[in-house]
Amino acid sequence: MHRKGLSLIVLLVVTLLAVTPVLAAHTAPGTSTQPQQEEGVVVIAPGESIQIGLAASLSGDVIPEAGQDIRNAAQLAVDQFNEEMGGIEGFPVELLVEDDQCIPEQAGNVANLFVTEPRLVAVVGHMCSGATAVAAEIYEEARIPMVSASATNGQLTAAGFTVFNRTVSNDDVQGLVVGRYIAAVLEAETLAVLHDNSDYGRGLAETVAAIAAEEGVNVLEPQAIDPAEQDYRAVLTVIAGEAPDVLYFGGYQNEAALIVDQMREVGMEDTIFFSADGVLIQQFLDLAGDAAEGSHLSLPAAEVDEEVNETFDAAYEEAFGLAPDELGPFHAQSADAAAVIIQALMEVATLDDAGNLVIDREELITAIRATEGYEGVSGTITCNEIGECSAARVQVFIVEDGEFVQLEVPEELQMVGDSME
Amino acid sequence: MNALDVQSITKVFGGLVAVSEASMAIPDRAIASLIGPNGAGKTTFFNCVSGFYKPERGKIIAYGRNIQGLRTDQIMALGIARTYQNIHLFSGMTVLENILAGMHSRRAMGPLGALARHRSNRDEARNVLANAYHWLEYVGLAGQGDQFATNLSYGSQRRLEIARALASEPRILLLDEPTAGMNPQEKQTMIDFIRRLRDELGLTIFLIEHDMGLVMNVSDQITVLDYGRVIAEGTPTEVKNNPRVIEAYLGSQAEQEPHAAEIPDDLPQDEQPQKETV
Amino acid sequence: MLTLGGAAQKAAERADFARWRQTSANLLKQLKLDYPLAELRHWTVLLLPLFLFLLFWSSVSQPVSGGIFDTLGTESGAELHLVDLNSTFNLTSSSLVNARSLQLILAFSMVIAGIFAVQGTRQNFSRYPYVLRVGLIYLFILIWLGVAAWRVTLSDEQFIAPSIDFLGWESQEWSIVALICIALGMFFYGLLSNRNPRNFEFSLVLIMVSGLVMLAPLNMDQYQTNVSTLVAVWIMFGLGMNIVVGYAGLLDLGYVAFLAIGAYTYAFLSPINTQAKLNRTELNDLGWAIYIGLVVVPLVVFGASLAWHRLGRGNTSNRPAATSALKRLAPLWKNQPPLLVTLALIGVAVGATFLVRAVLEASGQLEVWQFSPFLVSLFVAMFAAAFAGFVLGVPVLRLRGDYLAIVTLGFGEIISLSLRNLSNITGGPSGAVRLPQPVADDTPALTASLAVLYLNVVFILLIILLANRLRNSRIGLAWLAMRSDEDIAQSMGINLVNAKLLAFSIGAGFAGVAGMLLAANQPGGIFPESFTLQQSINVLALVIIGGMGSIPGVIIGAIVLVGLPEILRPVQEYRIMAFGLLLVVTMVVRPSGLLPTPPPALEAEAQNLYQSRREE
Amino acid sequence: MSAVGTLLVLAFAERVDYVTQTNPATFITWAQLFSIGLVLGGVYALIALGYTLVYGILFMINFAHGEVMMLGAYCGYFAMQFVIMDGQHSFEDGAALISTIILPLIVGVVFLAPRRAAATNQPNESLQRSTIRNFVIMPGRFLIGLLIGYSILVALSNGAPHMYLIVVTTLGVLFVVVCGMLFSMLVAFLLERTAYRPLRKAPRLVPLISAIGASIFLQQVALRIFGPGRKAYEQPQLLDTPPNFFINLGTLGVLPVNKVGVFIVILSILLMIMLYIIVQRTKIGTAMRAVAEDKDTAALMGINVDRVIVFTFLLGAALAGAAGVMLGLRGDDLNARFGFTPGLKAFTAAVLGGIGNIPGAMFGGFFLGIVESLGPQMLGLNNDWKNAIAFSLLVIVIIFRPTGILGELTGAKKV
Amino acid sequence: MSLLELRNVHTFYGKIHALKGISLRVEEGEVVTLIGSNGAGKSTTLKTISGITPAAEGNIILGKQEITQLKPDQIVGLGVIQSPEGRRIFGRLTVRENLEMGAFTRDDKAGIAQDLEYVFGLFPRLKERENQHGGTLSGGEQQMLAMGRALMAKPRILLLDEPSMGLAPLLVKSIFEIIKYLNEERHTTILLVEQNANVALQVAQRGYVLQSGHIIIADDAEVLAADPSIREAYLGGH
Repeated sequence: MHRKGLSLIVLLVVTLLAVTPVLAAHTAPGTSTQPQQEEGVVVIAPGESIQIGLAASLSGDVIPEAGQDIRNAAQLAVDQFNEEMGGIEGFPVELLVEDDQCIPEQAGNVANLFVTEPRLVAVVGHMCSGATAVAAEIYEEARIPMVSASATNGQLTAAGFTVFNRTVSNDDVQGLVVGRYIAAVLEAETLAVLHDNSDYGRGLAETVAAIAAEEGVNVLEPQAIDPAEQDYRAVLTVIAGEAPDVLYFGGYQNEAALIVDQMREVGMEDTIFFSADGVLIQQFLDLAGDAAEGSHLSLPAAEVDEEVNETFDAAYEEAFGLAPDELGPFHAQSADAAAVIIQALMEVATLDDAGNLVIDREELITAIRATEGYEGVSGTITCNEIGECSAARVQVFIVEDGEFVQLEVPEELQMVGDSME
Repeated sequence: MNALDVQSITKVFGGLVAVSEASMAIPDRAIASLIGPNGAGKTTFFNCVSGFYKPERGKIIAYGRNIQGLRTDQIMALGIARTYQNIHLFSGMTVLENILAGMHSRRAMGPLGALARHRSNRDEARNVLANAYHWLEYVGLAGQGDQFATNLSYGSQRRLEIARALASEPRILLLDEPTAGMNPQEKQTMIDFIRRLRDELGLTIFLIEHDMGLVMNVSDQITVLDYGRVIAEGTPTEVKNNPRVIEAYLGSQAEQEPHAAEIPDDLPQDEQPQKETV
Repeated sequence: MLTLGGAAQKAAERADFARWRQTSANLLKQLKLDYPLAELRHWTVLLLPLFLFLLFWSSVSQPVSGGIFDTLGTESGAELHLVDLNSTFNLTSSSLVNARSLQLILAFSMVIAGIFAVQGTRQNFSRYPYVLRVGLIYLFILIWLGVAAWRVTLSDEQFIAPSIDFLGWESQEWSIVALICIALGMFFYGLLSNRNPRNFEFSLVLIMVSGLVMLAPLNMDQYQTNVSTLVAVWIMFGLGMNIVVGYAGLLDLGYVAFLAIGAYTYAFLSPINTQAKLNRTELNDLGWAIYIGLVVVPLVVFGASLAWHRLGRGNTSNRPAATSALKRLAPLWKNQPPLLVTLALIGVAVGATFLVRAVLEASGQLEVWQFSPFLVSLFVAMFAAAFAGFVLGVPVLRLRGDYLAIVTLGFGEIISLSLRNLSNITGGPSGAVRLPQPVADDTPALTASLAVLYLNVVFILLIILLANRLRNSRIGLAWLAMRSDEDIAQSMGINLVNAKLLAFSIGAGFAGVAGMLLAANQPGGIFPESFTLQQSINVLALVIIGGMGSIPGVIIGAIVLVGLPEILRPVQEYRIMAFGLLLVVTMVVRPSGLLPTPPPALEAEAQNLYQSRREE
Repeated sequence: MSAVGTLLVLAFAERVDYVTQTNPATFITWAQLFSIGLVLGGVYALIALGYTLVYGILFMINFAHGEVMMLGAYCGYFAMQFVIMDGQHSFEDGAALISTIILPLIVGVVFLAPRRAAATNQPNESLQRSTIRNFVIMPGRFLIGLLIGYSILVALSNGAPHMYLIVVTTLGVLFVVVCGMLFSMLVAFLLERTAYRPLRKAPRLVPLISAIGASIFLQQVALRIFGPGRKAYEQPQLLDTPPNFFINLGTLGVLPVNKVGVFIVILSILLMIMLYIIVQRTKIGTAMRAVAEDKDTAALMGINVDRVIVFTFLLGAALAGAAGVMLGLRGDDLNARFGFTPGLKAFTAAVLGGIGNIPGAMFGGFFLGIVESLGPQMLGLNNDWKNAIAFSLLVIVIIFRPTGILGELTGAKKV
Repeated sequence: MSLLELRNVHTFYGKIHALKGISLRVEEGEVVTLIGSNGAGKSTTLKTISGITPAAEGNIILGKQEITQLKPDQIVGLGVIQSPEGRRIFGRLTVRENLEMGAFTRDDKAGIAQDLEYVFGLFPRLKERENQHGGTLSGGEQQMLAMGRALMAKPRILLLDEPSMGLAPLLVKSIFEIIKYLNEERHTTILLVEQNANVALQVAQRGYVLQSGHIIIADDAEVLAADPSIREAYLGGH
């Protein structure tokens, strides 16, 4: 009897509890102090900060150093802005950093995380093109503008996203000019093409190969290397057998440094190594040493203001204890991406009667697209109608005595007009 | 018709002849025993019959059908079940599940049936479960069906192994040392049980045993194996009095003992295959 | 670090738990507290998910705004009292755990507690009066239905819009249909469960927990939904792996290949996206070909032979009971009508398929639907992956243990490399981008992700049902026996070839479904980065962490493996490190997994069946 | 099955024939590719030995082995930096300084050795007395050794500067290699203690997951401690100069040979010989083999099984550490992911040769290295497919020889 | 004081209670035999003494030292040497290496060399096959090797597990001859587990009969050999 009674009592309690979720929700008055949020508008109460998201690979398998570089640079830009200008209308800007490991699913998580942040107005990133493609769909829906510093895939801007912009150049533009340069200026007869099978490297290399072939250069079939490995001697030996005049490589500095080193070992001293902005950083020179001499590197940018650059480098070194070039190539673009967002924010942010900062999401998206003539670290930034913000001009550098020396690119090769679409 | 007819099989491991030209026949519904000194090739012989080893030469015929060269699962499906000298139960499965696994070849349910659980499949599952309980009870393990098989006591594990073999509805049951590790009372129970199996279920039983008392008691027919060769075959009394058997199996007492250092050169080859380290 | 493992081991050795337990049990007995305490513990286990649900439902990780809370507040006319975790726990954004993760932890704990609750139910509760039993079960059913119906009436926007919109129905209509279905299902479930008082407590808890799980996502924000969906996909993936490794004991280190096959099948069958580099028109034709090859033709062939068989034309000899699955299918192949008839039938079926396509194209329907309706992709993905599993299974039949592992690893790597290198088919490193979600185009993001989550939950339930049936069937027992000892299993009449191939193809089929849902959940596209060796290792770890062969273990494993890194997000760059460390610690502390399930207790049922049969 | 195998071999031969006909690479290219594969194979073989040793004794795949190698390589890097710092930014000067300590030490120790062995061979002499005698004599002998070693160095530096450079560089590099080896051993020791030993009796897959966790953890720790940036070894002058040296093959052409490559192949073969001697000739090696065969019986012989297992781990780790340093010397850049791919490849190589089998691992390593470097060219495929070729080969080999190329075929079933 | 004493030893294999309170003792210089049917717990007793399957309860005392909790290698270090059932020689090691493994715990090279010669003297066939792999030996040679390996350890007490298993009668004779010799000439204490009770009781001074994990009879060997019930059960009934 005793047992049964107790069980029954417990059972009744259960029943009562089962009803509570509905009841509980309707009891006490709310205590929320947050301002009322309206559709499409971000309202920030005094004392709160404006949030900008940043997503990059910080710990993943894919080049976490480049991600940390991007993070550092954007952080620096935001800190500098807060320090110099005291924020936007007194509202400080805060950088919200998340790690997406360059894995698309993780990028989806991060994007959804950012979307649910009520004070987050824009995103710097993502870092890898695949992750960016996944995230862009989500931001597009949530009307959060993004400025990527490193997602170079041509499809991203071509897909017609309204929120996606980038301060890094489209592979297609760079590939076009470089392809012509190799044919016209270097007068290469045979071109070997190598890439790291990444979105960036493969796209770039294949564009260069296609353009150069159009210009009448004998282009060998593009070959891939595996960036997880570090011994490319075998494929280089095979390429050396064809004695190409130029070896074009689409990829990043680490692999490039290994390649130039190993080219000497397999007897390709006379072949010109040509690569792109992914390699154009100090770390390439540090890792490759003498072997880098004579390498050609392209950079899609207008004239770079050396002074701005040096100031930035110094500030970066002071803040993080290492030169920006030691980690990855996209720091300048990243700082600019953050700056472009802040610039646009300053235009659209207004104070309402209650002293709240109000930012209209659509206005911000338009404002970022409308960026024009911003003098950034990576050059003058002007966004076009599909979100390409980096200059559509390409510079070419050569490594001489351990330094990058700019070469002249004939104006007729630039032909920017037909590069888009 | 003979239940089992083994015609001069030979099994060689490397250079060692484990079973050599061994022949024997077991009549239907008989209890036959295979005896011989430790490592005389008895288990190898069993392994040949149950398909674990493919004998190099010879024929094995069960109920008129040549089973030589078939896989173990095919042989089992034809009605030859066995137990093992070192108990081999399925760990990680309950006692009842072990018995159910033994019924595998008597069930028809396929993967689609398992997924759809059509009526015929459900009926089969019920039948099988009821049958499994029957065998559980038959060997006296009722009440322990939901335990892990490996948690049973030694004797219970032996009985479970037999139940698993019985669940496959065999016509011939091979028992490899079924009374190992039992005391005389338990052995007696086992003898009775074996007789029951023959009488109630009509099985032909073929067993390997060390305990001469048990063997003499229970068998209709005894085969003696020594160094892979059949040295005697017949009724218990015949075998008991066979001088070759006495010499080989029981060891002759009268023989002159040679000094250790003078072991003759023509050492008989040992039949035991090398233990594989995998 | 050095003595961490050793210390844990020593502590476990020294702690004589059995003795402590004995002493404390005796003490409780003396105090006459043993029964009430046991009862309390029992009910705490059963009710814990409910408490967690309450906490979860009444908590919010962010300022109340927009989304569900908005409507919740305005509709009910009173402002909501929600537990703002940020202020309750005094969390700032810089602290280690932020409220969103805390809420996610709550949600996941609820699921885990639900598993424990379902497992913790006792049988034999006939001592409760009938009225109480019926009353309680229907009370729960009514509460959940009420809450769900209330959600439906709130707003069309906020409720899920189920996937297939080619019937032209609005989401509200679908919702109502779904609701009616759920109501009917629950009603009949209640009816059935009351028939057998022994299962009363189980039914009650099951209804409670399923209600909690189904309602919980409504309180989630977009991020939490997304994470939950990913966990759900990995549960499905893990359930497939659980069959291969957990049941059949075949160590597969290239399992992600099947996930990739499922995902890319969805991409192949998806509507044309002209902006993508790869030519989807061609791929859609490939999709049609796959559909015809994998679905239409086999159906016709089997259907024809079945009909032929039934008509009594074929060979009707008794088939032996004890043969392989393949052999039992063989009569179906053998009993084909004459070849020409078969071919003609195939021709008619294919023609009909094309006719349907033409009609759709002409009526403009294809523009929207484009052949790739979700369900067709689902079947094609499942069959394609299962077929791949079969093909992989054939050559590796002879292999055991680590050699099997390394060969499957090789296969996985080859598939993964092909995804990268065959850029004109798969899109290469640029991926197959902009895939359609199985929801109407204008569905709001949160609603869409909720819909996908519910879809995933439904598929998980389905797959759990199937996996559970397999586990307890003849083939499941064969797998377990094979895992225990291949040779002995074979000598017990189990055809190893069949058992292995079945394990490979069924497991792969589940993984194919998971991959397909992964792609469907990710409108941005799928990329080779998602299908690397790391994922294969993760899914293996998932199964081992949960406990080999344990379905609840898979759920916990997926939560640990996919959810944990997300929950650890607040520790930023150290999260993967913490994850690695936790993996080691988990294994050292609980080598048999977090939740190894005991095999089912069958004896009582067996005894009943046996006795009732004897009585007949 | 064998028919399929023959068919595959024929198809392969046909393809190779076709490719060489249509795209005739010179003999030198082939030779060069072969030598590249040889170097790669040497490194793979060293790492594979670690896998195989542990597998042979514990039947467990040590997934964290690649990370052990990576940490060894990092330690080698810092040792190299230390040498360079010592020599005021010059490896050669630093190496010279280090050599003045190491070489005399080595010579001194060598001088000690014979005496100690002799002491135990004199059964009449009591242990105590011999110890005292040794205690008195040892420092003297040691000093003499030191002096001889030092004078060798001085003589070399004055008389044969080139020889001096070679000796000094070799010693410097050896110092770096040994540092890497020692650190790897330390890591492996800790790993065995914390992640594996508690799981000795657990089901087979459990230590595998633990190893995977350890691998993730070590990788992330390296990422945190050493930072995400890559680090490149400073190469000694002697090994660095790119014109390498050339072998004139007469009419066939001139084969350029990479000095680092030669160094790697020689050192790896030396290490393998050392391993062979340890395993085959020493007491602990015999004990290792005994434990691998039968742990219980080995314990009955008085062998401390745990200690032997730790020793095995250390041995494997030492080889991995050496391999890591060699990769660094070859010009690879260090980062936290550095160990993963070579680890995976080496594991593949170990299985290819027959896991648990020491000659198998060596053979598998070289075989895989050579196949990787020759494969794409032979089959006329793009380099994109290099790893696919390697893995396909693995799959095919394992399917036709289910226990690897040199692995023993499992015989009769155990019942 | 006995050399080795077991007091109420219980051992479990998993959940199987294999030894249910074994008490026995072996005096210095004795040959004691354990007889019993398959699975009675004979081998388990030896494994428990050697520490391979540690006792769950009870004490094992060697001389004055308690060795119940020691690890196998420590027990071997104290001179308790077991030659396991089924020989268990190392098949991939040469005969010489096998013998060297027997002397693993010893450090005196000279002594080892001496004992090696002694074993080779005892078993000249092993000398002939010194560099062959253990796995290639015949059964009889393997048994010789197993015994030689045990002797190499200079046992204080030698535990022999079924030395006659799978051997021809002639070989069994010679093996027992050696056992006798070891005991009488070399004064080695031996604990002998044997199924062939007939022979075992001939060499032993005392015997224990094991049945299902219990010792049911303990007496002098002659008494046991004469006991009709024992004869019935274990001596083949003739």
